[in-house]
Amino acid sequence: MKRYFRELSVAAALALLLLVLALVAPSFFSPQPLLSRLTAQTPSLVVAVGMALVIICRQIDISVGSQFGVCAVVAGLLAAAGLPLPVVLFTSIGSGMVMGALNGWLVAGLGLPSIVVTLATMVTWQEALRLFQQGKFVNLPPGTQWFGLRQLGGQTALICAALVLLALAAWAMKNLAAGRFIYAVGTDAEAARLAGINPRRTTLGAFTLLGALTGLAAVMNVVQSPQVQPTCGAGLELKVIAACVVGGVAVNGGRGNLWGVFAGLLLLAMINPALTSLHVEAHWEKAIQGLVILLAVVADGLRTRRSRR
Amino acid sequence: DKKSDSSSAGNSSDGKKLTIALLPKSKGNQYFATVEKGARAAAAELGVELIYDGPTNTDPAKQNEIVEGWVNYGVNVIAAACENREGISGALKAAQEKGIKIVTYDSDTTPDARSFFVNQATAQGIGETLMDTAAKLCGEEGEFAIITATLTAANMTEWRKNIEARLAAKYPKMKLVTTKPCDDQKDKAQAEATNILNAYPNLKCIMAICSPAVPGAAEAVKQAGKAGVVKVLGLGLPSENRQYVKDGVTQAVILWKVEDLGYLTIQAAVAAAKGTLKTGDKTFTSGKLGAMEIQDTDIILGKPFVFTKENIDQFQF
Amino acid sequence: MNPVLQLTSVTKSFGAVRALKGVSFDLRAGEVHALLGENGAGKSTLIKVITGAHQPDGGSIDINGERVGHLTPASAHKLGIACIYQQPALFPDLTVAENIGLRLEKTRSFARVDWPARRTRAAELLQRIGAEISPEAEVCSLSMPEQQLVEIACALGAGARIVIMDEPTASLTQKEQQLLFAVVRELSASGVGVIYISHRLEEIFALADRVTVLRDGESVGTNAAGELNETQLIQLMVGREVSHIYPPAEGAPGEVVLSLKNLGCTAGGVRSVTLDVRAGEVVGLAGLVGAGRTELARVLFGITPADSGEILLGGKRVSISSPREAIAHGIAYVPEDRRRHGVILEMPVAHNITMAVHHALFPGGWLRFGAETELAQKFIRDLGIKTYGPDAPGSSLSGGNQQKVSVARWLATKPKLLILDEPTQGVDVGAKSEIHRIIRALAKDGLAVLMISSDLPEILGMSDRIAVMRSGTLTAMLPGKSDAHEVMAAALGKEAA
Amino acid sequence: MNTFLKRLLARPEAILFFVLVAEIVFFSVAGRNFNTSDNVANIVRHSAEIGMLALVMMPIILTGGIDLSVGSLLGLCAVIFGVFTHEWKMAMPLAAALTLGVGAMAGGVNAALITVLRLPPLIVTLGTFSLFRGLAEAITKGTMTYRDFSPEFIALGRERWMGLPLQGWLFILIAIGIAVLVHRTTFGRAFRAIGFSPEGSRYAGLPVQRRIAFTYVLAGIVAALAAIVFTARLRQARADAGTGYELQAITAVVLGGTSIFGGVGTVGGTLLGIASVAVLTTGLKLIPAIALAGIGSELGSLLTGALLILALAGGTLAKSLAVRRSRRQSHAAPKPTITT
Ligand SMILES: Nc1ncnc2c1ncn2[C@@H]1O[C@H](COP(=O)(O)OP(=O)(O)OP(=O)(O)O)[C@@H](O)[C@H]1O
Ligand SMILES: Nc1ncnc2c1ncn2[C@@H]1O[C@H](COP(=O)(O)OP(=O)(O)OP(=O)(O)O)[C@@H](O)[C@H]1O
Ligand SMILES: [Mg+2]
Ligand SMILES: [Mg+2]
Repeated sequence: MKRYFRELSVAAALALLLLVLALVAPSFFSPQPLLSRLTAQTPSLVVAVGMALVIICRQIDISVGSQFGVCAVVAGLLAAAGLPLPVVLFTSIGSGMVMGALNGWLVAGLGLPSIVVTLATMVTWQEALRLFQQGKFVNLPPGTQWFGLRQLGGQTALICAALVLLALAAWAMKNLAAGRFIYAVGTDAEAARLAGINPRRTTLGAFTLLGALTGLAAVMNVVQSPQVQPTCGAGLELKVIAACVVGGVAVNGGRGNLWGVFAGLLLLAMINPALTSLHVEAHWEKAIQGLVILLAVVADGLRTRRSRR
Repeated sequence: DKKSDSSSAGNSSDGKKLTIALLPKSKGNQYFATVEKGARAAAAELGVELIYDGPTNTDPAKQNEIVEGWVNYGVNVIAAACENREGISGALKAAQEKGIKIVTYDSDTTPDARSFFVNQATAQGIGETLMDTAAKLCGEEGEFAIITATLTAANMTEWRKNIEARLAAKYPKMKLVTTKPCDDQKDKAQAEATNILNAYPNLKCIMAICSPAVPGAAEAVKQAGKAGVVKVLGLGLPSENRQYVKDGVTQAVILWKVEDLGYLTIQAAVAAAKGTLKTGDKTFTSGKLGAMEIQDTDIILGKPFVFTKENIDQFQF
Repeated sequence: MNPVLQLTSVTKSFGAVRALKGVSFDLRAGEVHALLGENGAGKSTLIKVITGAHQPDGGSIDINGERVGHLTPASAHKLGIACIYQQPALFPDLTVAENIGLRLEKTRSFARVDWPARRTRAAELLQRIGAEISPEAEVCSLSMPEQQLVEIACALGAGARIVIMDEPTASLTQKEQQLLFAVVRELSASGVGVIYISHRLEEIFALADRVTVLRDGESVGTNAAGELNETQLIQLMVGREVSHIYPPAEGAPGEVVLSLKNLGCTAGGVRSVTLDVRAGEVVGLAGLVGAGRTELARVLFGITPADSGEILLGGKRVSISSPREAIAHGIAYVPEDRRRHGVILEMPVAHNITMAVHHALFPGGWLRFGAETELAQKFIRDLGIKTYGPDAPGSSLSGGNQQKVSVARWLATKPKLLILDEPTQGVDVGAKSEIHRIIRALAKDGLAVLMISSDLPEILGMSDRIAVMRSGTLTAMLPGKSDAHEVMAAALGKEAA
Repeated sequence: MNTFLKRLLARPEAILFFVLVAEIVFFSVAGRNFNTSDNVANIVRHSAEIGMLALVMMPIILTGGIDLSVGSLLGLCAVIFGVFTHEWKMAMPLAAALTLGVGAMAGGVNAALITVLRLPPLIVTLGTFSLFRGLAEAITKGTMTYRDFSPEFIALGRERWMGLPLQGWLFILIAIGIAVLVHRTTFGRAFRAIGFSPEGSRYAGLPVQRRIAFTYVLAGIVAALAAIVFTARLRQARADAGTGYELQAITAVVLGGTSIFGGVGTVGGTLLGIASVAVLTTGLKLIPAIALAGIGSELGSLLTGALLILALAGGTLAKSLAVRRSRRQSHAAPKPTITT
């Protein structure tokens, strides 16, 4: 209970928000819009899972938005060229892995600070993509949306896939040696080295995995509509990092829980829809969003303040 | 209050190529990429050098910086699409004082800061066309919502004002329920449209006034199973909306011929620099487009064009 | 008998500092081989070479008769080397069980973690060394000595053929020390080679079979422990005679400087402490690990402020709620955890030394580099801090020298009351007697000293009076020249026999 | 002399200094009108606000913190300044002074959440990043723009004194102030100590929370000042002012060699970081081939990214080379002095 206070307080904030909606705007819970909303969050959730690993490893990756854009355009162009979906999927994941591994190599191999490295790769991929695509949408062939399934089937499939992935990752972080290595390296890389863990390989792995998940997420985004916008990753990094830190992942590594990240993401993602449902005017949205982020963590701050020794 | 129009004609007469700088509101955006295409065609035709640069995201301060950089670089004409009407006028006026011709296109600055405005449609024209089309689609009554790029975008603010003015004046039975920003993101527009559809069950129409928002809103309506029930219209490119228009999800896409806008802008810029286009002229003959009407200092490209199911296949941009 | 470990002419430099200048060393199965030397002699560096934490610049390493090329912590682990580092290399955010598990398990990356087995094993190991620590506790909530116990559990459980202990007892008290000794004897009886580093010579004589002495990165020879007496050993280490006699108290104590009345702090586990410390007096504070001595010091220094009772300074009642207030009242505190609290490793020695005297040294907040260097140099000279200069970062100093820097910082404040928490942990004999001499000299000048130490001889030798703590309260106040048994009995809560 | 040079070269800023010199030489040759006073004035005007933010971001990063809210705060202060001058009809100096007060208060909000509640700076300023921008939008309903400022005020954005734009002088003043603070006072010493080890600093009796709070309040005040300069330069105040500036400021700071983990960094390095980005992005646009290809902005961003990696990797590489060299020499080197 004490250990998971942050996660629980975020979950409580989310529950409170949903409760208010249930009372004031019950139509919020009608199935179709809810399903569409949740489906729209699946790519972010997948990226957030990877980002959580990287942050727990005491690193950060702010290039995921750009990576996401590149992967989405790659996937879109391949799909438009008529290649089958598995090829599209694996190429996108592969591109993500390559970009993630590059970050990982620069960080772990050369020992550069990750925020600087990924700041650099962020602008690199973003500008390269801008020069290459000039903002042009990629129109996809008809069978691509929802993997060629019906809308309901496609949405269910995406949500299930994302949740299964989340559960698997959460299980692995707790029960696989590799997951524990990430925690260990994030807590103290030197101690990890002395314990016989290879911090470089662990860090490289975390970045590569984040890249792969970003590639996967890009495809999950691409199949949701008949066209790809090249700037579709803009702002994604901020969103998933916010979800992680609000969800209780410690920015200086070693602590965090993927279910907390899930709660954090849902909380952040539900603010805007909630405000619309409560008929709050748009120019209040950002301010309220900021307030909710602060309030969600203030509870935690008050608690630690009281119990500080 | 404008200087003599022949001041920079010497540049072309001494044999040096004219340098025209074209400023988009933002780069890496298909609308302005299409403008650039038209502009490059005109530049090649006229044998002038074309510089194309702009902020990589819509940033009014960056536009000023780029203009000031061009003044120092020594361009002959600046053709600008102004993110920010007043914000950029200072920089443009300073450029004028250095003898640089200023032409604006797409969205204007204050009249004293430029010679001509290549007018594809006035803010008033756009606002009224949007509102009138929406009213027609809804049968002049019911709720509608707007999706814009950001709440602060200057031209969209102008359009919204005109939409609201038209609404107040002509359509008392219609009601604007909400205006949401989408940050020029299709996916965010889709999310916002989903929310709006959910929060306002009686909604008749969504009006998307930035181009990524049109397909975004259409996808939301489609997913909600309300195609045709809730009408979608907006300002956008035919290529991004073709399928939705054909499927009857989007009823109307409004735009002008974007490539021609770029073409005409460069034609006018060069003519203004050479002195063949002067204040007070009533028409302007521009290459392949032929004679264009000039109202005061506005060169009129033509009325906004409404793309529908019937005509959308004729346009490829 | 073939040595399990053989080092030949190993060299290692850090920048311009030559920490090892060709050291040869061997370890036999089943022996306890003590490694001795002054602070900065190169002991820790040598063992880090053995564990693969540092790459040697030259020389060779043979393990079990085989030459090993590139040694990493992981491969050393596989070769059966386990180590308790001088600075606990634990993961503060993880639980004790997991810390032990990570150190002991040799799993592949994608193997599954067996949590129940981990917990059972951790609990069993902790019990074997007699530590009362929950396997579920997070390491960051453990005190320094408790962390050391966890380290010992790791080394014990590794099933290694070579176990290295770098000052394992630096902050342990008699009780844990005895438990540790039992562990070491058990290990060597089962054929494990143990390398044991300590500055407490009595431990060497109690445990070691052979002794190797390092001086300035060179080995000055290996001897059987029985062949040497204490004086000879010190002579070998320091290269000269050092009288290891505690300086005598001079003059009678003056006024009461610090007076505690039923002081308590629930968060820190201190319950109703009543104590007087006079000017010119050294009061030793003894107790077992977890007795609450460090906590008492932290209360006095305003880190975990008191919530009951009174603190009187010079007769006046004060409340201390932050270290700044404590400093303003003339209290100085040399903390127990040198790495986290005592020195800032990344900062130069000079900055570390002047850190608590900004107000006095830099009037108006303006840095005066000349004055700062001068002050730093004075302490480097006076305390014999081995460093290439005031600009050297703290991390480049050996553990003992870091401790001296930590002491220097507080001497610079010219306090009225000096609280020392394990002041000579990890300090070599020469420096130790130097620190003792300084403490005495300060007391003579009217300073009141409260000295927490787990080194019983030190307590007995230095204290004018000995206060003994047990579970957060003062259980006995003994005169300076008490008997060790009396102190231990009070600490353990038994009536003196 | 030789060792002095070596020590100079070993500093992380050295590489940046050479990059800057190389940029200037290259653009003087290859760029059009690069070496003009107009261009210098442009560079100064265009980077003054981001530069100010970078300067105050530096002490924050030195303490191991970060402030993502400075760009949003710039927007909020610009809007509030507009409200003061236009809606409340205040005199310009009073409005400016009050705006600085608002900046200080906003910085104080960050400071309070970080130091009193001990929340991580990244989360707190992520929250206020939204909150401040959101307040600016709420005040203006997103659409309102304050314009028509008095000519005297606008002069602050345009005029030059002794060849340098006025905001350039302001920037220099702030730079000197921060440099003195960081390098010559006990404040700077405390920032570093806190950045290395907040716990250790507390045990040394440093007023850790007060010093941390100070950096955020200072950032708030300077962000407000930057807002006023920005308003004067653009002649208008709107809720979107300063969007994205936080990232550019952080870029300049880390490029200048300040460690994102705290403790390490110099103001000189930060200034070099600001200058090398400003010169690079401006200079590229003055190269005719690049201007005509229409890729000036993209290339500017790309090369800034490359520069980031280069400056850091270069520093690391140089250090490891230096270590290797000194290791080779150490066999001949004299013993370190040992005091007993
Ligand atoms: N990482 C490092 N960088 C630079 N110098 C170092 C480093 N580690 C150790 N040294 C230097 O190497 C020498 C040997 O240090 P080492 O830690 O091995 O001493 P030690 O014998 O363990 O001393 P102590 O008894 O104080 O622990 C010292 O002069 C020390 O300053
Ligand atoms: N940083 C800490 N966080 C949480 N609990 C602690 C911390 N430090 C000590 N404790 C707990 O407080 C109690 C008192 O420990 P303390 O360190 O004061 O003992 P001590 O008498 O100083 O013994 P020693 O000096 O030998 O450690 C112990 O039970 C310990 O577990
Ligand atoms: Mg050592
Ligand atoms: Mg203690």
